[in-house]
Amino acid sequence: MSSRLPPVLGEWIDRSQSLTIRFDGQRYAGHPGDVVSSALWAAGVRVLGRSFKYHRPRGILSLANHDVNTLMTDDAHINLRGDVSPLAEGMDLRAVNTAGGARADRRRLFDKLSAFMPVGFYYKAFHRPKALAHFWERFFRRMAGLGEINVDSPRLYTPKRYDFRDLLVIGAGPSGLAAGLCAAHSGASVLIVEENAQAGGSLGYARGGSDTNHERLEELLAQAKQLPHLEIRTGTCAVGYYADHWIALVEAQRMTTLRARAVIVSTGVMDQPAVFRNNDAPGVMFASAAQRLIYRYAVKPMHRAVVLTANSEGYEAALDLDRHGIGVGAVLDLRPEGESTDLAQRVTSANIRVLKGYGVSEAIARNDRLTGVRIFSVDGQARLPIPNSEVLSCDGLLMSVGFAPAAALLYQAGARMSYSEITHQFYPRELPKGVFAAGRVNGVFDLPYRLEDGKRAAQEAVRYLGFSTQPNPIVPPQRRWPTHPYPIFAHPDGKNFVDFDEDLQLKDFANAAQEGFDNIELMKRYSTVGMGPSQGKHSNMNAIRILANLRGETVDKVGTTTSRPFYHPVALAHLSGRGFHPVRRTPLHSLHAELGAAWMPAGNWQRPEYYARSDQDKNECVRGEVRAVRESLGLIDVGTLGKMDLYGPAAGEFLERVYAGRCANLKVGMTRYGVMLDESGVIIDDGVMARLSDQHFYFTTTTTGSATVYRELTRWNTLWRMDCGIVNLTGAFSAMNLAGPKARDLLAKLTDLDLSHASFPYLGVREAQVADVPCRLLRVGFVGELGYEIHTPAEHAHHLWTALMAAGNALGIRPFGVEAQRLLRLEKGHIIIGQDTDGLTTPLEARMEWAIKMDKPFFVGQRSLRIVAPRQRKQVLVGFTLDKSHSGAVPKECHLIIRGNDIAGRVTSIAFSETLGCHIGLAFIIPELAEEGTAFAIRADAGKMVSAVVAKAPFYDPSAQRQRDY
Amino acid sequence: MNLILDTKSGFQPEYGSQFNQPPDAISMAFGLLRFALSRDYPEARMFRTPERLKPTYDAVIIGAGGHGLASAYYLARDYGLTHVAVLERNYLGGGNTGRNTTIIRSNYLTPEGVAFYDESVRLFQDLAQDFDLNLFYSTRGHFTLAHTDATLRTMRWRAEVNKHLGVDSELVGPEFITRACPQIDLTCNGHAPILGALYHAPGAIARHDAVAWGYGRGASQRGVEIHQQTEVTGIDVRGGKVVGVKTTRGYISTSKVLCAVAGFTPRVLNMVDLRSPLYIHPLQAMVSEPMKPWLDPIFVSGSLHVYVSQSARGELVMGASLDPYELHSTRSTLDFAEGLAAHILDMFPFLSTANVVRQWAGMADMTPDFAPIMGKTPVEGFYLDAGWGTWGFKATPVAGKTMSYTLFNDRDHDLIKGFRLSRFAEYELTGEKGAAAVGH
Amino acid sequence: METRRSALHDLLQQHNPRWSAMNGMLAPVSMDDRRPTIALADASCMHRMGVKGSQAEVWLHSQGIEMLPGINAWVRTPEGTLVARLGRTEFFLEDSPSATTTTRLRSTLRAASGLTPVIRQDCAIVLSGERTNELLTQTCSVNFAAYSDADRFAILTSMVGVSVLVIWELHTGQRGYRIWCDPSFAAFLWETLLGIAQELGGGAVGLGALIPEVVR
Amino acid sequence: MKIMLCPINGPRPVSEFVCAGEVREMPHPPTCSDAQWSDYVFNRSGVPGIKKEWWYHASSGVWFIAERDTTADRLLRTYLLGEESK
Repeated sequence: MSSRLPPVLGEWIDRSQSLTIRFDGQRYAGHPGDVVSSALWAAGVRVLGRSFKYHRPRGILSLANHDVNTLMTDDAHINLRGDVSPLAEGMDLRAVNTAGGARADRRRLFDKLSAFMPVGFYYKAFHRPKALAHFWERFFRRMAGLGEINVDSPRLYTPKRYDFRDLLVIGAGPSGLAAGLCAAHSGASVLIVEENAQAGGSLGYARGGSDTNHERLEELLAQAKQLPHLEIRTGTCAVGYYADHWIALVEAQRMTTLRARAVIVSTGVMDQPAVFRNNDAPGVMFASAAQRLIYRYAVKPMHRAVVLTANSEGYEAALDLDRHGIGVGAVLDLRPEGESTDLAQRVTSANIRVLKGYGVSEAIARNDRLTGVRIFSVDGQARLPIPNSEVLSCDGLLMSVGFAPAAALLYQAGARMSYSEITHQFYPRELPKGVFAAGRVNGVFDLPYRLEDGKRAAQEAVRYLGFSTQPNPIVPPQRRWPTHPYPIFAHPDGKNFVDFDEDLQLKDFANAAQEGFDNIELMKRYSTVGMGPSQGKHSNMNAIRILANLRGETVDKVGTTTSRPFYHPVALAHLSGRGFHPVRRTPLHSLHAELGAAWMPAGNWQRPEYYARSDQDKNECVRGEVRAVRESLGLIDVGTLGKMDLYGPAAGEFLERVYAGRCANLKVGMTRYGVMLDESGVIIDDGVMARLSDQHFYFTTTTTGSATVYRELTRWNTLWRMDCGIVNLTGAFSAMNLAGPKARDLLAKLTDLDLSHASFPYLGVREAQVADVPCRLLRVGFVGELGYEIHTPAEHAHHLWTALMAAGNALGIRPFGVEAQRLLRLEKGHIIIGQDTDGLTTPLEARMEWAIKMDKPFFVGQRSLRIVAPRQRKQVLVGFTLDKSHSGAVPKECHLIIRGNDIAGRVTSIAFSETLGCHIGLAFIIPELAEEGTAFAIRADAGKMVSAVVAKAPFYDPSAQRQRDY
Repeated sequence: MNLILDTKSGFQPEYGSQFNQPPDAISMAFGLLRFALSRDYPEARMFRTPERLKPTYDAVIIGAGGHGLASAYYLARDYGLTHVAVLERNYLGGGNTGRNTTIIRSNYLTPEGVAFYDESVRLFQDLAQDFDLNLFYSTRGHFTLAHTDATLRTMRWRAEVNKHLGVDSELVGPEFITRACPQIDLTCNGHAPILGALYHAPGAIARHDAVAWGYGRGASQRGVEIHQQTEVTGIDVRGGKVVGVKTTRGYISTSKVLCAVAGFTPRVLNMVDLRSPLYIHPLQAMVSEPMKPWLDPIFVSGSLHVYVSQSARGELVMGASLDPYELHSTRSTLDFAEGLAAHILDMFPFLSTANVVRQWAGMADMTPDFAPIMGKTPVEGFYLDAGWGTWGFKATPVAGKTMSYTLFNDRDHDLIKGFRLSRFAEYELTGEKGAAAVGH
Repeated sequence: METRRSALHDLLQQHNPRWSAMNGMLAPVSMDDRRPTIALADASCMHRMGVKGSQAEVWLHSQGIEMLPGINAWVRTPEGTLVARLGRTEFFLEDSPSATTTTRLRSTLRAASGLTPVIRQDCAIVLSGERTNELLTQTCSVNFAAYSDADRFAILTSMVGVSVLVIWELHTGQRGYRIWCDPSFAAFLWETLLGIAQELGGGAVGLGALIPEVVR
Repeated sequence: MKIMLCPINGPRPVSEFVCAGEVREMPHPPTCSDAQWSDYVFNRSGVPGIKKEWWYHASSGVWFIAERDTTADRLLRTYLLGEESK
């Protein structure tokens, strides 16, 4: 039977269309504009979920995402909130964490066992005997969790964006709207965000049986339309406040990160539950929830109601029910003196019985539905239960006993909140610069005052923003405190819930305190109060009151727990947005692809590891590339190397300071290898420096080092103020290494430069046109053959590579990748920073004394080297070979060198050299074993011991003839 | 309103019988039964809250976090030193002990590190029994993912050192990873394909708060005084010796002070004029809504700056690398959550609609070589337990063991010799840094 | 024979543009005639150069570049060359299709005390269309909407994680942005911007659609 | 996101910057003791307070000094090295 009301003024639903969904397998209908909970409630469903621990039946409590009674799951959503999720055609929802659905949940027997499960019970057991611990661990793991993941649901990319405003107003209730309107008049750009589907807040649903509030709302919205600077964004929740007015706004499809210059928080308040036995029975709900059901969704919350209240809001709710034909059995007013406003009169004249000084001792439910409430007179010393106390029959109980400010964002912004013993509410005592609070979150409750307070905040904000110079207005203090100081009634039979998420009962708090967890933070951690998905929205306030009560201290003294983002949970896809991952490409990228490059990552670059050939496996390809370099000609893209220009009179002197070797004496037209250290003397980078003119050096860094080296060098020069300028050409320049016996023959075809050894010797550098494009040629021998590293502006690279390959065809040129280069350089005994060195390697351990000049006046790292130089090395880098006849397990990089039972070093590089016919490598080894010819043992995979011999590097062409005097 | 619970009894320090129960099988059943049977809640106070400070103690421990309480516990249990005060400026276990992501492992890179953390993992095994408190210690297996061959090399290095020292640790391939976690996207959305991983079977998680409570209760039972809301304002040093401690609740004379305050260490070192390489950066984390268990192992990826595990409550506990600059506060940033979310989805794309409920931060006390600073200091009677950066929780038991030994004997415990403060001046750094891109 | 090649050349192929040689580079002068809500074009073909150092300003004056912009601002010389000042002492010059200033200056520029030549190989992207700001708010944290069309700022910032130089001016009555980035990031930047633009009804266009001058 | 103020490029989100740590005075290498040098290399003044730090605006390559309260993460002022007085 449907509880849908006849059309209600301002309802959000569209009756012209109907939608069908499934919940726990049953089909239900609703309308566009419904949320899942409203549609189900309209269809008479009362059990929308089961509680986390005891699996108790749960219905609508707040209908505002202040609890998770209505947590559901489908194939797309892990934990969908029925109270705020718009109804969509075809939804197929299940209540989370049940065995057999919300209604039939087989785990509901846990409720009977609750006596065995007091606060923190899981700490008290299940860990012994040790043998059983794992069983229990697995059991609890099974029981844990709420919604289920669906591995097949796709990665969602969301159009996250930045936004900017002078003023952000959070919450489009009366005070927020008043504030936004007022501020927009000043010329400031204003955005009002509202988490609900429509603006208005309580103006829309708290009507006290009349239409005036609704009409007032229409007015405000009409005025807003007139203001060009003012935007109202509904369905948008401010979930987090971060430094410098940086606010995360979450909409259905995306997150917007907004930078405001000032913020007005008008987020209102959250209804707080009364704590009594069975206060979680389906049918017991906040007054505001019932009003939302009526005015937003035109749903009858119940057929016969009782109202438990301590404020005018409860009386208004009673009138709202009455107006829509819902019988109100009684208004129970916790206040002995009752209601002072004319609402009292209006309620009695509606023939509604009012019982002053009365409360509810327990709710009575049958078949998971509320059937009545047992009432009692709250004054006097009486302890519950009170014998034969009256039961009022009803299928719905409205709670309106007080509020807690929705102040999460204020806390996050750094506001100081205090508890007022008059209003019995936390209020912002001190606000940070540019942050303002208005309306009920600011402790202002009567509508006219809330509108005034909104204007007041707006005027302060625009003044702060410099749009006005008027002095801040004073708002007359109001005199109405709707919040009850202690709406908590102990019942010996318990089941009086404080935290509905976590199934925490009143006694759990006393017990936690008894165990010593009587500090709010400790209590939170031990009892987990406020740690559920709704993050304490409906439970923290009562928890604090209970603790204050237990400790006999004021609420203010007890204080609150820290409020952290997020106010409402945020989906990972909203946070990640599109997830940008910048990658770099050399200008030769497409050519490598065409040549069949097998890619490997190098920092944020992609480099060809080798060039795949259909008829060969990786090793064959690599060997082929190596052979090409050794026997004829190879070409490799080394454009990922860092490349820097350094100009100026002090250029040489500058390099002297940042490289460990000698630089200033480098002759024009020559190059030199250099190693760079940090201040502790550890190797951080290496490269080749070339002197193109007296005041012009060009030098390279490692691929991964380029950005950091450039940054650090510019910092040094900011400090030293030397007369030179550094330019980072890493991306602007391409570089390719042409290597092999026939390198000169090829180059000769493409350039007029005199390549003869006499005029362009080994380690020389020249600037010349190659294939009609300007190039810098460095004659270096990293791979141990006659070679030219050719550097050219990026936009010419494609042309140059193509020309070289074309001209090289006849000479058997072959492109080679990183893998071949690694072997080639290993044959030459050249180290790779980061592979043959680690985070603590000094040039002394790397045996690179030849590359450091301690007699220089200064270089970065020198002073530290002076300290460690006299010391015995812990380890040194040596070359080694395996026996030519070696077969079986081959050590890998980072396999350990073992002497006796001790670690005596590790392999840093190893490969099989076809040229030399054996495995060669580099290793760190203790000095005792570093002597050339010393045999040592490497522990390879599966513990196989392999013997190796320390050998002199370079292994190939030690005299460097092939690259030198060719 | 007189309908208020009578909880007076809750405030007398009385000790329940369960403390001297033998660890037998029925005790579990009893553990729960007693709640149902007894009319009054049968549990005693876990830790006493003494009214006032005594004028003198044999030793003062600054910081009632895991490390401080563990040290107090072992001082009392193993050395009978019970006339000890643990001073806490805020509340017990409220610092990084309650903020970390509870990962426990010993697959470090250096022999010093491995031996140290391995002892810690060993001690964790029996802790629940020692405490008679369920710590939800849960062995899940720990994967450190390698997305580049360089990382793969480092992983092999760690695996080899670990194996050499008898720690269960190995280099595994993608197929092994898929078997342990079929849900993972091995290509990481194409831009960081997983080449392999360092697999550490003993990798575990535990309920971090409970560890602190267990040590606290154990220490308190044995007579140690835990003073919360008691801030140390100065340390009285005369002739290079500690003679007393100034606090917001009065002066204490003592000859031994242990400093175990993580992110606050530099402030305390200042009180005794010691300089150190410690620098403080926030470490942030976030947690998802509870979901039905699906993620068994713990995953760490240095390249993606991610570590993630699923807690006993079903929440995904997620973290990333340190914040990029010094800050002595625990504020959260949105860019952290944004970046971490993107990387989590690279590994587990189907989590797109999974909700993050809360983010938080701790203050990590970092060192240049990613190893702690422990032991004696140039100030006689002042002992340091610091440099815990992002790896302090897993060391809680062994830090307590070794620091209690060090304090009692005034001699550095063998396990921590490599972590001495003087190693920096001596250029004898330990090499953990190589292994720790994301050091959890 | 063109020896210059845009870092976007291969990506542009798929839009089969009409290529036309400009300054030794094949430029995609036209694609189709539609005018999308957001139009992206590759303007890498222009000649450009850079110079920095304490003497850069003096040197430019000596080369006949009279009026120089302020910090992080730009001007256009009478012959149409864009001159942007990056920070205090670095200058970035880019010729319009017709101008030849940078070619001339490059040939005379010699490093000296306080004078550092900067070889520029930037990829240049032109961005225009009524939904351009939506694209920018999804990719860059700078609030470009807050600047007026008349502002002549040169903004160095980060866009989708890539360092860029951004300016804007009116193209055929509509605000158009010019974005320069390191050529090694060009493909990523272009693909990312184009992908988002396409979601918003935008797409790639020939350079001529935004800078008619190039087709004249 | 936190705003950092670049003296040249103005206010930008902190993600555009790299912090290179506290400004430290290098002792004179030839004359200082080993202890002084290792103290310079390794030790930091980790105590919270107002510190002078090196900051780098990555998109423009500008190095500058920021005076920042490391407890509240509050920026006091920023300037180019040597222009402190301006």
